[in-house]
Amino acid sequence: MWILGTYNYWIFITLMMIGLYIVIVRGNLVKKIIGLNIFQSSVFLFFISVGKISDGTAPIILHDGGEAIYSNPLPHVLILTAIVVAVSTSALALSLIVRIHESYGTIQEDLIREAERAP
Amino acid sequence: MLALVVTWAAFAISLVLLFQVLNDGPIRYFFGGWAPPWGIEYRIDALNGFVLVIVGFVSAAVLLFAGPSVGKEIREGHQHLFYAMVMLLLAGLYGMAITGDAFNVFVFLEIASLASYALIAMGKDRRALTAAFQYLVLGTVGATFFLIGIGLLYAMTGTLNMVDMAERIHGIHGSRTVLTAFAFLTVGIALKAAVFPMHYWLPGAYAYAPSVVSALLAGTATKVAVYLLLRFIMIFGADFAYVALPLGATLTVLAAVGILIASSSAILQNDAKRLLAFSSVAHLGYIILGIGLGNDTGVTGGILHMFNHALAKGAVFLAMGAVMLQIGTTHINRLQGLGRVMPWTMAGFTAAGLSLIGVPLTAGFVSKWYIVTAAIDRGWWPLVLVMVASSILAVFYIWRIIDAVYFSAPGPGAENVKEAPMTMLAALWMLAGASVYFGIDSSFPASVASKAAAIVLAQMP
Amino acid sequence: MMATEHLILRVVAKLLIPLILLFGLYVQFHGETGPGGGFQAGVIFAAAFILYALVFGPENTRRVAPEWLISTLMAIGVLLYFSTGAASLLYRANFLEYGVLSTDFVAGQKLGIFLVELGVGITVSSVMIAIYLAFAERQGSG
Amino acid sequence: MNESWIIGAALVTPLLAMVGIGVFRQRPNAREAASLVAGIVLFGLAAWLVPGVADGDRPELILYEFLPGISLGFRVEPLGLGFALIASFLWVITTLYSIGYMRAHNASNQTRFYLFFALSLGAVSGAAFAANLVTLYVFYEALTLATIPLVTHSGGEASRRAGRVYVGLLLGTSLTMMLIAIAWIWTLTGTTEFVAGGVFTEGGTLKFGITPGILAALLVLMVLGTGKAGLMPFHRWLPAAMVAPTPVSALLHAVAVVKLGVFTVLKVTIYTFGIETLSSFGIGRALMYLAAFTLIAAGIFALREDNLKRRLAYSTISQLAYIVLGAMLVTKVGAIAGGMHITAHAFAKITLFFCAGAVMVTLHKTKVSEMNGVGRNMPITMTAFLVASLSVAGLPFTGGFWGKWYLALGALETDQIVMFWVILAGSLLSLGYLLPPAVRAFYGGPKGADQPPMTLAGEARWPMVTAITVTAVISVLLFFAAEPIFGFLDTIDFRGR
Repeated sequence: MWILGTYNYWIFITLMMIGLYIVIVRGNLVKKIIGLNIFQSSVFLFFISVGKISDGTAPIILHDGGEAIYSNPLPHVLILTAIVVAVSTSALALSLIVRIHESYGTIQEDLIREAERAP
Repeated sequence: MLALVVTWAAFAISLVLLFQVLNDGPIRYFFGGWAPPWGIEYRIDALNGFVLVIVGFVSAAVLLFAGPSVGKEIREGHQHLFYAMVMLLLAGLYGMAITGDAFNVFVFLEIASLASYALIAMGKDRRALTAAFQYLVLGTVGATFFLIGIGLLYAMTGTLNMVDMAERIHGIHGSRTVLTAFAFLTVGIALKAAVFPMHYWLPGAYAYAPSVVSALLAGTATKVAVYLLLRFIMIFGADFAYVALPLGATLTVLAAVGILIASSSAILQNDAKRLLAFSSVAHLGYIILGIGLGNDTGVTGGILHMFNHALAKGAVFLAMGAVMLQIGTTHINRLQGLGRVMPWTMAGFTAAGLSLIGVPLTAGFVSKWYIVTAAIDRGWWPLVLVMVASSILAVFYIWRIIDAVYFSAPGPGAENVKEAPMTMLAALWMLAGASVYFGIDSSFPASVASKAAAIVLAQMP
Repeated sequence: MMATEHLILRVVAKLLIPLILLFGLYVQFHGETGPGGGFQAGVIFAAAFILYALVFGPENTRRVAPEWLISTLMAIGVLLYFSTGAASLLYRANFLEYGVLSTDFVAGQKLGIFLVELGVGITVSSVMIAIYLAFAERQGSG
Repeated sequence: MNESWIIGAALVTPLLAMVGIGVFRQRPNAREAASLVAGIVLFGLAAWLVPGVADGDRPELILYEFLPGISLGFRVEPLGLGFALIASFLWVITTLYSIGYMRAHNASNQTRFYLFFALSLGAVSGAAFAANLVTLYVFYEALTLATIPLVTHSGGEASRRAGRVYVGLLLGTSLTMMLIAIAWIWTLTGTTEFVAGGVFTEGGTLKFGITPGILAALLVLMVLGTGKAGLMPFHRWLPAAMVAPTPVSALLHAVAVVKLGVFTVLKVTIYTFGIETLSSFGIGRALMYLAAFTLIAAGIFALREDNLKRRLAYSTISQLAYIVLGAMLVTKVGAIAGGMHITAHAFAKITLFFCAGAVMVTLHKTKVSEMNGVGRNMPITMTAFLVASLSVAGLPFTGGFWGKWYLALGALETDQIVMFWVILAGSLLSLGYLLPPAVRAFYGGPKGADQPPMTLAGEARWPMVTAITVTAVISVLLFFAAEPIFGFLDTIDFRGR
């Protein structure tokens, strides 16, 4: 049963490996970035899922002053920051790709390498 | 201009901070008045105080240098962006060094990395783009690994404050999660610090980036990454890292192989900046070697070499920047005869180059001495051989440039080349002079480094 | 040229955009008492602009959000954040210790969080818009 | 110590000379005067120390802590003082000589030449007075670096290649083996000081758990790491360095650099390892044979070499091997003989180089085969050449005699009969390669049509002739001054106190 009980770990690992695979294998730079995003998202998912407590609510003091079970907010905060970072990374990467496309006329890694060797 | 003032101010502040730390012990600063472990804490001790000074000194010199060089190598409309990026990079580096909060480290790490990707991409050569892209992919993977490590640590200890973490982690050393966290952190940081064999991104990035950026990154970015490695060794406890886990052995083997391979590759390069980039990988190997040795002298040597190498490598890259400004290339064959037309630049290069080789009376010798004696002390003779073999290789690759610069007839058009502007020379000599000065009197950096090493190894049995 | 095509898209977009903006503002100002905050709000706010740009083209969007305005807003957001933090320095407290901004500690904290989140929101939304427009316009020009 | 300021002054003088040379770069006369004055001052300072040191004084100057536990310090003892005396005296003479040489040659960058010359001398005096291995090492490397611009002074492809060999071999040996040896000694014993009787023994037994094997390894690393001593297979830099201007070859490659090499060997043998330690464990045998081999092989190379300066270079290698041999005999007599040979050979070899340079400047001849009839043209020069040749070979009534005499005695004393014969054979060889140029110069007539007719240029300029005469005369005088020199070197602290 422990395999099912830790299903979030399995999803995390699968996604992570898919992401890394894409980063390594794909020659298209845009696809590489997509792979990188999947890779990062898997980590984000993992931490969000770890922070979740079943039946927990948002960590806000209730008006009646009663106690409530709430999910740990810290992972959310951290991952929110990490997402922002990931977005900026993607933006930067895409802009690099645009400029690579402008100067090489291609975004295929092997073609770029060829163009580099040619002159 | 504003950027220059800011960097100098930051340098001055970091010096003041370091001396204060040396006199009064660690300084702590609570953000938003929240005491740890809830709030974010900034904490400065001898170790990161020293790192701050390194970053401050190198950046102060580099920014002094930047004006004419940036004018030549960066497109007209992009110069203000360039300075903004440099400031962002420095903010990230300072932040990484100063913060006492593990997640904060990640944020600053990414800030610094994003800024450096952008800076590298500003290089004139179109290969700068692909180099930056490569760095971006690897850097992001590294940072994400780092994030995983921090997350796991948080899951185990329930805190992000580094001091707190170090305390709480003590009881749960054996746990598999902690081991995993350690592995992820080490790999992530190693990617950032370009530890062999994860140095793949570095030569391209340094070679095609604008010279100012090469100098800045070589002097600061990788050093801060190495600092992180030390910091996390502290968190896990030196006894855990060195004794329970084979961190020392792993690092030293990697470092030794890296030193040899990178030095040999350096000899084969035809572009001076690329050559120096490979030499950077080799010297990071020295630093890691010192840390991996895990004894007092070794870690002191490693930390000291961070400082000395930052000075020397910063200086040689600045010299190459001056060359770039005057002749527009750094291909070794085009450097011929420059010793005659740019005597001051090349003298600075030579002084710093000697420090890279590790000739006595330069700073490089002092740290090499520490590391070699540490290796002999541990009885790890192969490492001693690696160290000296790499000195020989260093003689070869530095001499290749010196040979071209001084002993070759000037190529066509060399008569029109002029000496670099005064401010650039001043910056260059600030670094080169320091690397000679601290070779003659090493007491200041050495004493700080040994204090820092004592902190790192505090829990060593 | 787009005037006659994609009629449905244009109508739906026109309907949706105010709602998105409103939702963005809600998330923004709800930040200190419920789920929400500057990051999310900024992104939602920017999404409205991006939708507009997608449907009506970047040229039209630039009329609403010219480059000077966007870059100024980026800087203003960050400055707002920092000056809030620095303001507490003036009260001899630590950076960002904004309980001291008002006579009442809790009120001061509310004020501080509000200002900080506002700064974050402004910056994030303008940055997002800037990124999108930079890409879109680049493609257009070649 | 009240005399420690002299050491400081001796170190500062060459630096001041550099400043003077730099200031007067536009006025050659003042520039060279600065160089001369500095040489004289340096010699005077060294001479001032002599009486005290002979009485057993050991003035010290500790500057500051260079590495933890290791200070940059200086201590004067007879061997180093003798070395400093020779070097500074010959600096004066060589400056005199180079005034004539460089001007006759219209050499370029003369200021740079004098500048680095002074720097080299600074390095030599620092090394001569060094109180510990690290200080010695620092100045050893400084000398290497300071001489590179001098070796490659003339520029061009040949200089470039010579520079590569020079840097590669000298830095290559010292950065590896010598550094390892020093660092190893430091980690083993916790000291790098030069101590009378060596640092490894206490009451005749080895300390710190050192085995004779380690000691032997250290000695080999140390001696081979001293590339400047020119032991084979690390000798090639010396012939390569002959592309330098003659004054450089004369002072640096007959005196300063190579002598620093053998001085280092002697110094570590006496003060780090200790003569008694080495002899009681029988260490040094292998290196002794290597030295003997170098001695003979270099002599044979010299016989086959036609270029006069390169022939002299091989002769230097051969003679250096004598000194290393003396040190590796590990007896007191051997070490003293080494010291005496340093002195005698310095004067004789510098004379030879001066003569070669004079011939080159006035008659533009650089080969032995072209020397026919030179003696009739330049009688003083060639007479000096002959005298110096005899001194190098070690014939009686020249200074070179005593060094070889005591060496041979040392070899007999330690029952090294083979070494005794090697020493004699080396002398014969040196007669074989040094007499032909002299004989040709006086008796060889112009033969064959390929010899251009002799132009009657006469002697070289007066500064050069003066320099040659002085050194040649001293070469002879040294024969009669053997007693005080032996006595002075005898005050070296061979055994621990």
